[in-house]
Amino acid sequence: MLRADYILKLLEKNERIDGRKLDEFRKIEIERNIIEKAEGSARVRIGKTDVIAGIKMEIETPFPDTPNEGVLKTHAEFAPIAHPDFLPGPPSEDATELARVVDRGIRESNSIELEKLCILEGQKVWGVFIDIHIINHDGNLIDASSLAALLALMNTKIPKYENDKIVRGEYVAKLPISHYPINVTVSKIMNKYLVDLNREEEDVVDAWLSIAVREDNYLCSMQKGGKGLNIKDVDEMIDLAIKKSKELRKLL
Amino acid sequence: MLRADYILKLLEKNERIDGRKLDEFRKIEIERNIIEKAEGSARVRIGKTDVIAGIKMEIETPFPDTPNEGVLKTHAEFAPIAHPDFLPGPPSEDATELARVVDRGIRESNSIELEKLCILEGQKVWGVFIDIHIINHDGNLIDASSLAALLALMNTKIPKYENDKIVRGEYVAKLPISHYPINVTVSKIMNKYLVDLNREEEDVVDAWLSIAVREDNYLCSMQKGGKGLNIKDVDEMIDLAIKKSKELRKLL
Amino acid sequence: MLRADYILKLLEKNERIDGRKLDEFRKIEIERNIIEKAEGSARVRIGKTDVIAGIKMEIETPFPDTPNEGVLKTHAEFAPIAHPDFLPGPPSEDATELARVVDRGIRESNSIELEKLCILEGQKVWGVFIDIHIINHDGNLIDASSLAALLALMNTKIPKYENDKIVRGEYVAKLPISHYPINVTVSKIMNKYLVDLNREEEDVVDAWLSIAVREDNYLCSMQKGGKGLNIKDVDEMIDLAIKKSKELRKLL
Amino acid sequence: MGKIKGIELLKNGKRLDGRMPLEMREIEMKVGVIPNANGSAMVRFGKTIAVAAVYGPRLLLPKHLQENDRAVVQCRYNMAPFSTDERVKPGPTRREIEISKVIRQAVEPVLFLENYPKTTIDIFIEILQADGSTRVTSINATSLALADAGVPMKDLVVALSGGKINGTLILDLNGLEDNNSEADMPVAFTANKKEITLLQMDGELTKEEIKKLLKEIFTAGEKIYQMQIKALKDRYSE
Amino acid sequence: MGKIKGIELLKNGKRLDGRMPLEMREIEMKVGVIPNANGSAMVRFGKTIAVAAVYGPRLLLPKHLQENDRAVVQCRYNMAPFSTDERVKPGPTRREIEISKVIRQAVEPVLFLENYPKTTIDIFIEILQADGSTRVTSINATSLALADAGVPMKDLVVALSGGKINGTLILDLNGLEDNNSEADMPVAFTANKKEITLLQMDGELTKEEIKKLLKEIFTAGEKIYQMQIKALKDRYSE
Amino acid sequence: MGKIKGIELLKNGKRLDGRMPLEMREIEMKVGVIPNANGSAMVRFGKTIAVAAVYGPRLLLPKHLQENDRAVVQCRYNMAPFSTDERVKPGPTRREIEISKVIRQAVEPVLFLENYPKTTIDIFIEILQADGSTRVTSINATSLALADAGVPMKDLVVALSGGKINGTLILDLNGLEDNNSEADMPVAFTANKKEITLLQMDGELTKEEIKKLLKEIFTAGEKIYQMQIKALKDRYSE
Repeated sequence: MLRADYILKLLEKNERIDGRKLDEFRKIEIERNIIEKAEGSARVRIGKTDVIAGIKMEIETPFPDTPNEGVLKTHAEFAPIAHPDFLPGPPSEDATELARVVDRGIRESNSIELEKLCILEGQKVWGVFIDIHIINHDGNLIDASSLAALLALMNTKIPKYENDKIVRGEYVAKLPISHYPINVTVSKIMNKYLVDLNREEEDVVDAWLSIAVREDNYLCSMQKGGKGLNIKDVDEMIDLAIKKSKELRKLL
Repeated sequence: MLRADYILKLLEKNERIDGRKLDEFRKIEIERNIIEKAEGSARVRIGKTDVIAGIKMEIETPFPDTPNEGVLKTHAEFAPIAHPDFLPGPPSEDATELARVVDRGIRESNSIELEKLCILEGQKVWGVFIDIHIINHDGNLIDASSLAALLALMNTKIPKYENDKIVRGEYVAKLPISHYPINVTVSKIMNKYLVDLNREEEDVVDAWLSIAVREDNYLCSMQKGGKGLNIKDVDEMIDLAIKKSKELRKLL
Repeated sequence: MLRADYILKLLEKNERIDGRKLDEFRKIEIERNIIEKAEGSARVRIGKTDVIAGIKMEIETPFPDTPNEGVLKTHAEFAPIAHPDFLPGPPSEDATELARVVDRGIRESNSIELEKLCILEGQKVWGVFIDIHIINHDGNLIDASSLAALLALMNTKIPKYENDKIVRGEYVAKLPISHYPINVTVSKIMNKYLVDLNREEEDVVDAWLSIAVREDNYLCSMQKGGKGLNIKDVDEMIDLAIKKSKELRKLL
Repeated sequence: MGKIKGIELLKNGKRLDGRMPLEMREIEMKVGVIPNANGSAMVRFGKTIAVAAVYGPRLLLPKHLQENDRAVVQCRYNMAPFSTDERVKPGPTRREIEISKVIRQAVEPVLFLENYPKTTIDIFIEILQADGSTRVTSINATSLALADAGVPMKDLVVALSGGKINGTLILDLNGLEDNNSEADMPVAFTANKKEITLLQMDGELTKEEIKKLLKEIFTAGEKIYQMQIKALKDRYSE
Repeated sequence: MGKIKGIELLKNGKRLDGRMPLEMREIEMKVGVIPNANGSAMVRFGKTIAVAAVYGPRLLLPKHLQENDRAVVQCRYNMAPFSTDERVKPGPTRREIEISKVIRQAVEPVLFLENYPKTTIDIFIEILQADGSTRVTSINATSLALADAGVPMKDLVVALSGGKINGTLILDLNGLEDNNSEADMPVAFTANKKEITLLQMDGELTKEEIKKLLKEIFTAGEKIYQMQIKALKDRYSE
Repeated sequence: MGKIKGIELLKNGKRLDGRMPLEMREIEMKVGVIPNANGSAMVRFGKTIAVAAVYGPRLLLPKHLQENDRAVVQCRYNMAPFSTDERVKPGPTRREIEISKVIRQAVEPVLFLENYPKTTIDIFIEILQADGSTRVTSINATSLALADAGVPMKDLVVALSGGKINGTLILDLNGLEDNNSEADMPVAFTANKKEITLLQMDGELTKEEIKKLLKEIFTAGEKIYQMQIKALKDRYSE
């Protein structure tokens, strides 16, 4: 039997190929501060999915319409080490989407207090660069990357800035974080709702909805993929995301 | 009979596939100010050829050797909506040539009074960006685009500039235009001279000469394409271009 | 017999296809100051290999950690005129390596007194751009290019700089050069050491070692290519490089 | 990009352009605007103007991109350089790459891709003017262009944005509202089956607000659907 | 780029470099300068130096670029980084792309492309030094390189620029004149048949001036043609 | 980039991080760190962390890149954006292109490429943190990843950098030493046959110093070799 058929067959009985429940995450392992050269960093493993987020603080020019605020930039690289299908070169469509979904979860929840990152109004502000580096891809990159990004931001320190230069390795403060969005991607296969698909399951997914949930249960960003969903699907998927976000938030 | 043969067969009798005379343009339709967000804009339809020119005014650094003059930049995009052969990606050789021919007609006729566009000598001047967007390509892109560009410039307004910022939607003056170059492309097929080829006719063209004619009958730019021309050809083609430019100028 | 086999056959008898000795360069021809528009230039022909180095002096921002020093940038273009395998486009891996090897020879020998090229500390310094342009490729590009670069630097003049502008064609001083690195590439074929391979010989090379030797016999940069070398190889190759560098230095 | 501090987007229950919260802007739809394309349409929501063209199904080259059992949909959403306040530099931004992907996914579910193996259906979208809600405007234009191209479709796709300003739920955000809203939620759905094919959200919404907004979008979407039907009829009765 | 205000390019009937209006600069031509190429030539007009190499006809790859009934001509005109006052950054500019196209069209009419289906004739041009009139210098070099490559040709192609300064018609503009002239008109033509294969113009000229200038270019072009012949003879009598 | 003026890298015979001149930093090696890869390894020298993955031998596409008589080795060395003090912008720099080439050449001699015609062996290296000697750290990781991939190898490849500070020869340069040393010499060699497969040098060294340094590198390299063996054994005894 084809692997895909096998997965679907099991799902009919509400079973998954690795024995998990439909709403169960794989084992999550977290390492913080793994990159000393970065101002913040974290590694998140969800099962065999392995993601590093690194934060670099750089001096930037603010956007003209927010001259007093730091800027946030998020980039994701599907490093070719991580999967036989990943190739060197500029970010693919999927890598671009990943970066933008991670970025929106952080940005729209007002997680970082950007207004505290101004150095000289209209001229110099701190730029917070989130870089997502995929080490091994076994599904659910969005949740793993979002979690890694938030954890990395939470341990990010602001370097000393003196005589128009960043003094690397000396820090003056922690990056001010005021909200903690957790991203949960709920997937629909055969009218069932699952979380944390592995790569094989992703191959048979019908649709998915990625939802960033804040600690106050406000939803801060959503991204749908795959085929159509009806209103009831959305309803149930949001419920499940909120529920799972509470579990994941305990890892922070 | 192949379409190309049919076109040539008709031409022997001085007839064209759409019933026009050799020196006759298709119906020209003009719309002005169609893009409110642009500082100037115009849409020109020549038969089924459909072109939009939009003008954006931006703050630029002047060229070192003309510190008191505004800068003109022209870009043409063969949007893939416009023809089955147009593909997304950087401008093709033909799109590059189109942009440069349109640019030279405007630039060499001294159409725009660039010396009136200085804000701060050597530091800040107005940049006039002409963007040619092809909506549907049915031949004679050069004449349609040049006309659209001139019409767009003629309705361009200079925005207010205050506290180092452009105030979009508020204007202080019209863009100063002092010359009105009309581009006419004359084509040679089977030793006959034609204007305004449609796309099917362009497939069988032997050579063409694109000529920008100013209101004082000075010629301001020429560009030849295709195979060779003899001196008599050039002579007659210029005559025809001057003649047709007078007709087209009435549309301004 | 295949050309490669023929080359190897001859080598067994310590003979080369063009009659040279193993440690003999082809005829070297030098032309200086061949590009009047460049601040310095030289053309080097080694046999049929033909290389031009041109130096342009431009105003640059210094690197933050050396605010008082000029900057050196080296670029090599395998112009498609020079060989049927060279294609238009961004520099290939080999062109990139060539540029970096030439650059390191000059840089690591402290050839240019960069600290004398400061105009305004931390803001404006002279940038020395070495551009290597290959005209015909018949082997040994590294030695030819390195020699051309050094000769071009030796005749480089610093332009007048007045009112924040470079006055081209007027010069205030010679570019200060204090060291004269000569690059010699020693190749190993069938356990023999050769210098100055032509293109056909390069096709059968086992390994090569490119060595920049300064006038005081200090070695300033090395780059190995091809397969493995043992310690004795390195030893002998360095000896040969030092010996040949003395010969080549007479051409300066 | 950033938000204007302290801007009041709602005054006396009305939006700055005079609309009521759930009121849409003036909508214009025209099918068959690009003679060369297999199908095309222009859709305007207020000042936002999108033109979509469909080419194909046509053979996909190079070969290694082909799928043996279905057509590939390729989609490019592009902003004309003059479409915004500040000139847009040519070349795809990351935002445009993402939007191209979600628009593609918004229309794929209504197509019978398995009928056209080895081919591509190319969707090209040009934003001629951008004043908010460009992606939903684009999806409406794409739905019409696909129908105009005669590509068999299970349903039309209707799209509309919802959002929140000053705590009030609104529909069809304009550019100013888009940049300064508390939340922005573009949605696309199949007109008859009501399958949601695009759903994105930025900002802060409770679950209840999302449900309410979806309901309003479905209701208002019916009007958009009727306009799509009319635009197609106008095309064929030309 | 820009023009120098109030510059006098003509004084007492002479140009700033001492030439009479219709006088050309010193011209040098040398065939076979690149041993690896199938054909090559260097042409110098004053300080402007162009080197052209021809590779082919050779099989064109990838296959989908091939034409079944003729050779494809590919042409790249490139400025060496050190060829001008300010360093030229590597990578083709829009100007270089356009010039590559018009040079290609200037020589295609003399080639028997139908004799070499599926192949490419590659023309690569490097401007080693630019002091005006680079495209016509390049065309002369290309004409010689093609002949040197043994590609059958109907005719040689001769090229020369004309222009106007202080109301006076001139030939062979140098860089200063190029930037500050009232008009600049590069022309290429087949030496015997006098077919114009390149014709461009920038500036302000009346129809009469254009005719007059063309006539002068044809006349002076005869000298260039003789130099091409001589350069080819020198090559074969080496 | 530049050197810090007057920095003393050696004080009382010790280096700034406390090491003796010929002492290496703490070294960590782990094989099989990327489940998806055919082979993988992480190697850390002090704060420098390299991860290498090997995919293949696998069919090389597009076809025209294939070699009929051997496998092609493709290598990409890449710095993670957060690996250095100043963020690394994505996209290969010229330095990275050159390093990719020399790493490839450092391991090719131990492979039986002729056994795998038409295939590619892809080596991807990510520098997660850079504190000097990144290319030799990468080569050690690559050697392990190739072995882990089960690609037949004639020998393992061991790599180590040498250099000179304050006139004293040292091993395993860290980032500060790398930037401010009098010379830097990365070396790779086959563990048993002692064939040097990578040799580069920057700075000022006499011939005698080079010979001495090579000798020290061979000696210290033996320890690295033993660590490679141990890391591979740990992998298979997991």
